[in-house]
Amino acid sequence: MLSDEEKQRYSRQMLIPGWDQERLKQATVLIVGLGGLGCASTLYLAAAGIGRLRLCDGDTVGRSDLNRQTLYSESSIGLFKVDEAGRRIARLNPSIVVEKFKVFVDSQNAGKLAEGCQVIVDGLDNLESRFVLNKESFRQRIPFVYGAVHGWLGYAGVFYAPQTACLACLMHPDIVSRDRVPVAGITPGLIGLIQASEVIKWILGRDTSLLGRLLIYDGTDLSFEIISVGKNPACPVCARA
Amino acid sequence: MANGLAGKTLRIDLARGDIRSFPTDEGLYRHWHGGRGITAKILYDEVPRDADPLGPENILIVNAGIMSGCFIPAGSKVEFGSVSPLTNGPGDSNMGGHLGPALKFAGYDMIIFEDLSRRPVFLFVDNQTVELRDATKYWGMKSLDCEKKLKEDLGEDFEIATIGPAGENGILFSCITHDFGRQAGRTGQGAVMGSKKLKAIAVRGNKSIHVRNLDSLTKQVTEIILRTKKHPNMVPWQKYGTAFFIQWSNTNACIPAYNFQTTFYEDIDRIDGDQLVEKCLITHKACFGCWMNCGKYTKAVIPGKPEVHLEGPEYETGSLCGSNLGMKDINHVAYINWLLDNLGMDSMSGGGVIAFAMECFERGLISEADLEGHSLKWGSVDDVEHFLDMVAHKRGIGEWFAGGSKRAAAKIGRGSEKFAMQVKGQEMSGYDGRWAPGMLLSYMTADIGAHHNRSWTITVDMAEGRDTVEGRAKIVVYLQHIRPLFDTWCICRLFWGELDITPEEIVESLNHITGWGVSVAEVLRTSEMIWNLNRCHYIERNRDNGRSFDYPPARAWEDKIPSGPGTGKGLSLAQIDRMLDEYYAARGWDEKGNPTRELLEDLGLGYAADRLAKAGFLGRSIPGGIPPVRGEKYKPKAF
Amino acid sequence: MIIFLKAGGELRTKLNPDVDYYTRRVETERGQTLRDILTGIGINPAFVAFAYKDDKVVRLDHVPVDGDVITLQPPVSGG
Amino acid sequence: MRIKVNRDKCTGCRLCLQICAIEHFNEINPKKAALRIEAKFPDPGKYRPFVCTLCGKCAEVCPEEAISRADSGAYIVDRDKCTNCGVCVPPCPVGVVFQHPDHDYVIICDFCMLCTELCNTGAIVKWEKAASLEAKGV
Repeated sequence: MLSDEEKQRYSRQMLIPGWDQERLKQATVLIVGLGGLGCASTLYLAAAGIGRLRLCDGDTVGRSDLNRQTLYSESSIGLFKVDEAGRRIARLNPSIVVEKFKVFVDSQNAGKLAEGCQVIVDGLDNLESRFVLNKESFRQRIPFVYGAVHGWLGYAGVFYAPQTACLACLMHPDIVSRDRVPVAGITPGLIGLIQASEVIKWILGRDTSLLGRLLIYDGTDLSFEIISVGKNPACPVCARA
Repeated sequence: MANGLAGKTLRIDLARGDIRSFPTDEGLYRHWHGGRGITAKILYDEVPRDADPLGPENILIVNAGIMSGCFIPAGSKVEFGSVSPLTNGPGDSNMGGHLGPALKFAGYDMIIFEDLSRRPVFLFVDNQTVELRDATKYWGMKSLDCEKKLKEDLGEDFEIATIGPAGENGILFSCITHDFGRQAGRTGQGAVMGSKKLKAIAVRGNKSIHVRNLDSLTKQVTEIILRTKKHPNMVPWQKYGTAFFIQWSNTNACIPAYNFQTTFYEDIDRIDGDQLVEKCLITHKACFGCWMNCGKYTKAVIPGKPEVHLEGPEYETGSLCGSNLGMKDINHVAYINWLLDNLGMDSMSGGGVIAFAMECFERGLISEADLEGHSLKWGSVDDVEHFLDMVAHKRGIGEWFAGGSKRAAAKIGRGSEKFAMQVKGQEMSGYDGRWAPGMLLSYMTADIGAHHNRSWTITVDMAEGRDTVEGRAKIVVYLQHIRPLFDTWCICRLFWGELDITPEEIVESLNHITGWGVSVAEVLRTSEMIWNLNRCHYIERNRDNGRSFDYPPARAWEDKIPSGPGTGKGLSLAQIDRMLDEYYAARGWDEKGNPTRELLEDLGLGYAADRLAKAGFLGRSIPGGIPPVRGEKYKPKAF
Repeated sequence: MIIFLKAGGELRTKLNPDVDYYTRRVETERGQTLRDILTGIGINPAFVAFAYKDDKVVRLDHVPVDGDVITLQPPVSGG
Repeated sequence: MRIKVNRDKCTGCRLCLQICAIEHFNEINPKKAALRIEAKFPDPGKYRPFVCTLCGKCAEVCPEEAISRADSGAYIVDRDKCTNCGVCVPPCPVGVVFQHPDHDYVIICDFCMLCTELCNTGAIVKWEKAASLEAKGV
């Protein structure tokens, strides 16, 4: 049951047809990585009233993060991201339960992290861990809301194998990627919010526009392109004969 | 998506009310061809082996296939698939009409219903608008009445599928009804729909279906239609529909009479095609895109009863609810057909169950006391009406028969199993197999129980000699591969045999639509994959060797045909065993009727072999290996 | 035959487009897979995360036909 | 030139609708056909096709003068002039002026006669007699 405060807090979004605040309240969402993407999605998912946010990041805030990681401020530098994020959310929306995990996701802990979540949100900064999460999403049949950025370029998609393709259908795990990528701060913000809206639609049981598809956003010419990602019959993760 | 697909797949969680649309998995279609193929694969993958068919873990799949709705002769079918409560194996049933095409015109290839709804709902699909709407006011309505009401409420141009009281009450041979007389009747799909509290599906769409090569498709199909207009079979077909075969079947001693006691019906002239056309016909009725209009929309007029409108009775219902019940007037047959349709029961299984009950009554195994003071005599339409009411509402012994004749026989006992005319729990179609060994073998081995459509071997028996069983197995296997393909593509099967349209032609259309460029050999392989996957699924669920499920009731070998042209004919258990041995060998299964690893791996079903092995029923590999080609090409003669 | 390659993000520079800012016109013989074509023009397939043709992802073993327009996308790993 | 309708012969197979849309829009979509079939079930249990009767009401009411009678006798819609305002839809006595969301013009039968060629029951047939009469200006 929603309290009167909650009814008030969410009154504007509850005007939307098909909106079910109760479902958001009951939902648990795992957000892995609290960088530019994670900050954006976390902030708005908390504001929207997702009952339980499971935050996972083993990193501390550095000055170079502040151009895009909007949950933190100068005073956060050197502190753990999950703690700072938790503090910020508590101020924004006290009714949200935050579970903190000061770890980097790997094949060992992924299973436990994802357990009992309705959605996995990708806020990572490297491909390897993304593929770990992708595998887990397939194993536990939890949708994986993928997002990634590079400079002005950003991708977002929702993978729910075997019903749709998975990340490994889209790109092979052994492609070359690099760390310390250039990032225009707004790109992860934008992609992160697109992820957040897909998460909310999924939890509401509405049509999730990016299911099995990929949004390619290019800030240089502000182009949004949505392509469909077919299942790869030879996918190392989700292929079904 | 220019390949005949609409592009979207709906998954609907009835418990949570979630409605999600996914891009249709083209790879899956390429592999399994949609329709029966996709349902078989999804059921195999997604339904736990211990799941109760009427429980939350079973799913109901509505699939419009790859060719349905495309400009192709009788591209009208829609396939329903779920684990069957009747056979407790993978079940599928399809129907013509206009629902399948409508689904694709609305933009969806498939709808998958998961879990159980708490309150009665119906699915409303109007292009992109997809809603689960409250169906409380429709719950309890009879099938045809409900469709009428929904059309009034939503609009004439909605295509609607409903279930009746039988489906709601979990009668295991319930059907799904559409277009006031098209039924997906077999394997109790209606019961599954009812268990999910899904009263109806209403679809409307105005989108286009895009195919790979419309010009060549149009050219080819137009040519086929114009050519076949002059085919000699077109005339009887358009005039009588399948009811045409009732006389033929009686003359050839394969029509079931008095619950399959004999194969000759003395009053055939009162229930045959001529009677139907003369006394009952209102209008001819065709499915989407079919120029053969075998559907007969009719009325049943019985003094003292309201005049009722229905579609049929076609051959199966005409025989199973006609001669098989000793009915003496076509109006009575039609009326029983209407009763079953409106209650939402399969008129084939229904006919079988009534006949079984009638014989039980004749033999004193059930009494008037059991029947609330009514009798249940051959040819009495009032008795049938009352009996069906008891069954549909599970009143008294009605509950026994609500599970079909197999379960009823288990309750009644006292030797009644012998004449419960079913295999795997599903009642037989309208052909007696005692002097048609191939047909009997088809019943025994069909994946969904005693159903004729998997391989309609009756004409083969006529042509190849009805007294011999040798060599029949290979042909049955071939037909079991080619006939179900039509269910896989979701087009009608009837024009193939009847109008001499070759499989090559149909595969050519398939390629025009999909651009796959497949050959007949390839599609036959796909069909064999489906067949074996279903076999594995069935064995895993029922946890016994395949052979133990493949025997007909004892009447098939203990009783000889007592009257008519087939007098004295019949099969011995030895002959039946021989056919089974031949059949398993022809399929590459072991003598226990279990698929072997060699075969499954040859078909790219290694994972099924592993699962079957884990269940402990993988066939022992055959000395000398599996036959390189399973089944033997055969061209059934048209009439 | 002629096909047109487009590229997003960093790949654009590697592709050195000639038709316009994104697009390069490539002359190849029939039957070559996308992978062959890329290696042919000196792009290491390992730097291509995925490619797509009329809004559908195509694999690197896809064999283009005359006039195809195929867009290459780089791996994007930042967050 | 006319299309004769033998209403009792229609079996509701919709082949006519399919070929019509294929011919004029190169798409499989009965909702883009220039004729319609009315199904009255369960009572009385009849199909009835409706095709253009060449009455010309659509042309009369068209504010853009986008509908004009061609030499063939058929009323042809000028797809550029037509604004899809829909004024011509209600006046049609048999309801065979159609609008479809994909198109910004109305759909009216141009008497290509393909439907009559496919129909296998004689529900809709070419009416030669009328054609000759019209030639005589009767």
